[in-house]
Amino acid sequence: MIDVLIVGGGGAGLRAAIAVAETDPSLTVAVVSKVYPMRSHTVSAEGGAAAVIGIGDTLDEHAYDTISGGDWLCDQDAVEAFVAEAPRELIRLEHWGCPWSRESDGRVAVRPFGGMKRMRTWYAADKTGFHLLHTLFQTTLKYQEIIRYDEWYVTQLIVDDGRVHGVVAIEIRTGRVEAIAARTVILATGGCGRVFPFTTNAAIKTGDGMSLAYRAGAPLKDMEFVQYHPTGLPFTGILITEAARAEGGWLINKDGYRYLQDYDLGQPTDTPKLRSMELGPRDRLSQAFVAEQNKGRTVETPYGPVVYLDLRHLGEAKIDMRIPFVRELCRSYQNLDPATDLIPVRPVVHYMMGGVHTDLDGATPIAGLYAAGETACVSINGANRLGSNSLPEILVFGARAGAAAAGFARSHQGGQASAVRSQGEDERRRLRRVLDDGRGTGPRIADLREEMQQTLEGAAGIYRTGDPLAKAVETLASLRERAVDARVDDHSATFNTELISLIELHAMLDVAETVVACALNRTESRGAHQRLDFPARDDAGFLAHSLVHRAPSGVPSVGLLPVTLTRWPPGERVYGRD
Amino acid sequence: MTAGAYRPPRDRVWFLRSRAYAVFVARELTSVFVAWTIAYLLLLIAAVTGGTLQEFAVLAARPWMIALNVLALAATTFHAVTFLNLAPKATVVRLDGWRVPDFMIQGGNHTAWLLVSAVLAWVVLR
Amino acid sequence: MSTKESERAARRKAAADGHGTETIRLEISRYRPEQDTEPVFESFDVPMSEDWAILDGLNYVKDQLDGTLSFRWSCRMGVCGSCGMNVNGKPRLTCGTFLSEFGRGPVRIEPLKGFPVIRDLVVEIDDFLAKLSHVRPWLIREGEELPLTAEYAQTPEQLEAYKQYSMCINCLLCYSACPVYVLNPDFLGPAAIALAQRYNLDSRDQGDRLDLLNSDEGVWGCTFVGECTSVCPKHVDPAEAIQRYKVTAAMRSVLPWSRR
Amino acid sequence: MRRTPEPYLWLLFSAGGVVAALLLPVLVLLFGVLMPLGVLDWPAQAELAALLDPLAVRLALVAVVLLCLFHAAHRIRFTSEEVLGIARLDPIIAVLCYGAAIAGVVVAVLLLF
Ligand SMILES: Cc1cc2nc3c(=O)[nH]c(=O)nc-3n(C[C@H](O)[C@H](O)[C@H](O)COP(=O)(O)OP(=O)(O)OC[C@H]3O[C@@H](n4cnc5c(N)ncnc54)[C@H](O)[C@@H]3O)c2cc1C
Ligand code: SF4
Ligand code: F3S
Ligand code: FES
Repeated sequence: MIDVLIVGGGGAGLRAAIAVAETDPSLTVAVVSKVYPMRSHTVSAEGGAAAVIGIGDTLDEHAYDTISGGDWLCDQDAVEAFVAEAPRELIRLEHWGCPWSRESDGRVAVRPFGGMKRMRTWYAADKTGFHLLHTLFQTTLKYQEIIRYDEWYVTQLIVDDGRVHGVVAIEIRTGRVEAIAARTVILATGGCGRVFPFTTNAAIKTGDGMSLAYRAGAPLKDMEFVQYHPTGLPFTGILITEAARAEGGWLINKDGYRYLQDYDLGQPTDTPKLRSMELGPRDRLSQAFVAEQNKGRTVETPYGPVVYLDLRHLGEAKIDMRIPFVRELCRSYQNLDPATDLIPVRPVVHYMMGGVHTDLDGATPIAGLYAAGETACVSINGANRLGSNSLPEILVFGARAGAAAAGFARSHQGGQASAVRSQGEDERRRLRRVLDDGRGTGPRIADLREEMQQTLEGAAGIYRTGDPLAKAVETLASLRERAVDARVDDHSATFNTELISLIELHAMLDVAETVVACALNRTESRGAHQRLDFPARDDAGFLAHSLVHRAPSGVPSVGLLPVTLTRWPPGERVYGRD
Repeated sequence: MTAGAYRPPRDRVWFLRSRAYAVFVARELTSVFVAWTIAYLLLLIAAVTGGTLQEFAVLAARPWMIALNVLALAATTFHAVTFLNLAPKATVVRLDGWRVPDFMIQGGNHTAWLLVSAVLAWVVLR
Repeated sequence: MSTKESERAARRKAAADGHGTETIRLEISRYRPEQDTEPVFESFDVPMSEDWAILDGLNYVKDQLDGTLSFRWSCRMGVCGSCGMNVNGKPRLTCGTFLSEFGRGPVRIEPLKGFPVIRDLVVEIDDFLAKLSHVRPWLIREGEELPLTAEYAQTPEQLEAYKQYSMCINCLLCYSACPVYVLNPDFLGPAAIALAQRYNLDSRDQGDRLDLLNSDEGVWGCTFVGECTSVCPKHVDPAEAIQRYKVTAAMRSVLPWSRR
Repeated sequence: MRRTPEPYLWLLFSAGGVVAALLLPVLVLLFGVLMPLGVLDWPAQAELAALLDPLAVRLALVAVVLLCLFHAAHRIRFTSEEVLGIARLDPIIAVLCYGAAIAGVVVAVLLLF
């Protein structure tokens, strides 16, 4: 019997595992991950992690930037807890060996970031997530008591009587399906960018945890809030980090004009100005791109319209010093050198503000089930996450969920052995059937996936309207039916990636349905959710989270949950004006 | 460990699979000629101390002997170049945090080689 | 228009123009333990596109031609380390190796050498993970910890001293390229030693990994073939890390009182 | 901690590599190629004998022989194991290789003293 079973070996999952091991070494803690932990998507994060350390900066300012950045949809108690604990988490990581970039006197260095009024983003050159994840992973190796299930894929939560009792998982290498009994489960499965066709997200970001919780009866929250990052490379969707702009990069349209000045984001200055122009929030920047496109001021390429990110004036030395990975990526994947060439960029799906609904300790409404990281929605990101808030978030709430789960495991005797056995058996039979029935006909997984992605991009992109959203509901429903008969060629038990793709497709369809349902229900525009048919923010009707349950019929049912306000009444989002 | 995992048999000619491997093996095999060169020099010393330099000179002038020594020259030179070039890998020099670039260390090594060679030749031939 | 669509459109247009119908042949090593006793090659023709990496070709095969092909990948931006394979005999990251590099092809794609093959292009890497744990890749401190209000000071120069070795993405191309490891899997190997050095050279680390590294399976197993460094996509230079530790280990053996 | 002789062997190997690199090419060139080919004349027996006379020179020569032979022995040991895939025979191969090197050193000492 495992005391704390963590699904996911990314930043949130590993931080939770260490928290459990440190809270109480007598507890057994396991990390189940569909890829080796150091392959998790946290590894791709580039720009940095925000936490107040600088003199002159205050927790309140970090909180205010976050709340206004989130268009007042953040739960302010959560934000306050977040900004207070973030510095300690980043220092802890420093103590574990994270190679943070430094000032010449040996202190940790900080850089500016979009939507932040102060320089408070810690960074490790432009491979922050990579260093953070490897530091965490290597640190977990110190704790013998952390059991790892590497390349195991969780297909189901075992829930009985309102309480979680474990998970069912496939060992990908052997095809073995196993029910793992656990007193508590923490979902730390990351985001779901892959429901869209053009994304910075890795192949593994298929929203599994959201789907697992949703199917088990836990609500998802704020699923309509999908972040487009303004600067992705066309074709691959590889991210060019916001740090490129923080270091002084400019966004220019086809006329070489710094177009952001036309969108109430301030006036161009030579050196970057905080909360202004290129350092505005991501939702506004991506929306400005669409406006430019409509004015015909973007550049057409085979991979869609682009604008340019201009780093040439930074010079080779600064680029190599501060953002070497940007240069490496541009050279390897775009065949250009940012020191001498313009980088073509376009908005790209990047981050999920929504996720599994939790409280401040990561607890979901199902007893013993917790969630943390991008898969969760504690509501610190509101309607638009600020760059560099996610990495500290996975640490702060990973640690909190770990500690809370450890507490729960200690005070609750486990379990329902019978439920574990019978639900495990059912799931094993279901998966066997998929393999054995072996349809050589039916629609291809890849085609269904692509149709789902196009549907989402079409209906739930940067701008949305009611009719296409309503149509998307139908398309997704039909996709779900067709997915039942999807063609499976691979009947092998050994490393069957086609079976995994199929399960992921089903998870993504769950997530896609909730995104569309929430977007349809929210008849206002706020942050990353912009309705052309309801262009104004409506605090009277929608200063509230969307809470979506799976109705008994299997369709999403959306309700509202008021936002928690503490000290910051809703106001206007002001950028570039002092 | 997975039962069904495939473990390829040992590749007997791995060193022919890439140019880099072949160069590596060639580099290592220069050591045979290093040993030979020492043996040859010991023979020379024996001749000098034993007063049989004439006979040694005759032996040394045999075509196969010259051929062998030309090979030895090529091999020891190859050894010298590769060994001196690889030296910076083991000896990273930092001055004030600034890492002395490899090419400088290599340049220094090769200069030393030339100097030593010149001095030796002068001593022997003067 | 979305990317995929426009990409298709571009391809269709090129095909209509008569010079875009080009394909390139991928010769892919297949191993299905339930049916094969040893790997066999299978050929697939995939569309030739300037922008496609090998990985895009493999995904095309999986999505459109044969759903049973198994391989690992995730980030497709050269940082997760999961897509290493042998491409035309050399270990490469397939997300960062472009089809255009291979002219008219064919391109031979095999699993990384030196590891047991689980299936198709998927190899077993548990051995590396065990080795990684073995070298104690975490910051070792003696005595009291600083409180969580202050960081250990580390100057940019001190950071520079180990930074390069911290860039390892655990892709294992270096193990695959190292003949010593392929012949003798007990050899600790390039990446694990580089990571040990990453901590040894960190000014905050007070530990000692001499007992692990100064052994026949540790640094002394390496005969400086140097291929680990040539194939490393992240310029970690494990060969250098190992040679440097040889000097350290030798000095500490001769002068046991010397510190690292 | 298990003790291993490798660090000492490696130090000898490295020093031998440097000595061999710096000294051997020019010596083979002179005594093995140019003089036998008649491009240069052989020095007189007495001259060479005089060169070998100082104790320091003789000691240095022994050192050179020792280092170069250990260098060669070390490399031959590993290369043969790698090329032939016989690492499990390492103890025997090591004894053979280093034994031969020691024999060479003994010969040098006998010749020079
Ligand atoms: C390109 C890029 C750059 C970014 N840059 C920044 C930045 O500079 N600053 C910042 O603050 N944020 C950044 N972000 C966001 C941030 O990186 C992520 O939100 C964060 O890393 C998510 O971490 P996580 O631990 O929640 O999930 P992940 O790291 O995605 O980990 C998910 C884990 O869950 C496992 N898993 C998933 N499903 C299953 C299943 N069914 N069974 C078993 N295991 C499963 C996976 O194997 C994986 O281990 C960036 C994101 C991207 C895409
Ligand atoms: S050292 Fe280089 S090649 Fe080896 S695993 Fe690390 S990144 Fe890959
Ligand atoms: S290839 Fe192997 S032998 Fe050493 S230098 Fe690299 S580890
Ligand atoms: S897919 Fe991540 S390194 Fe290639």
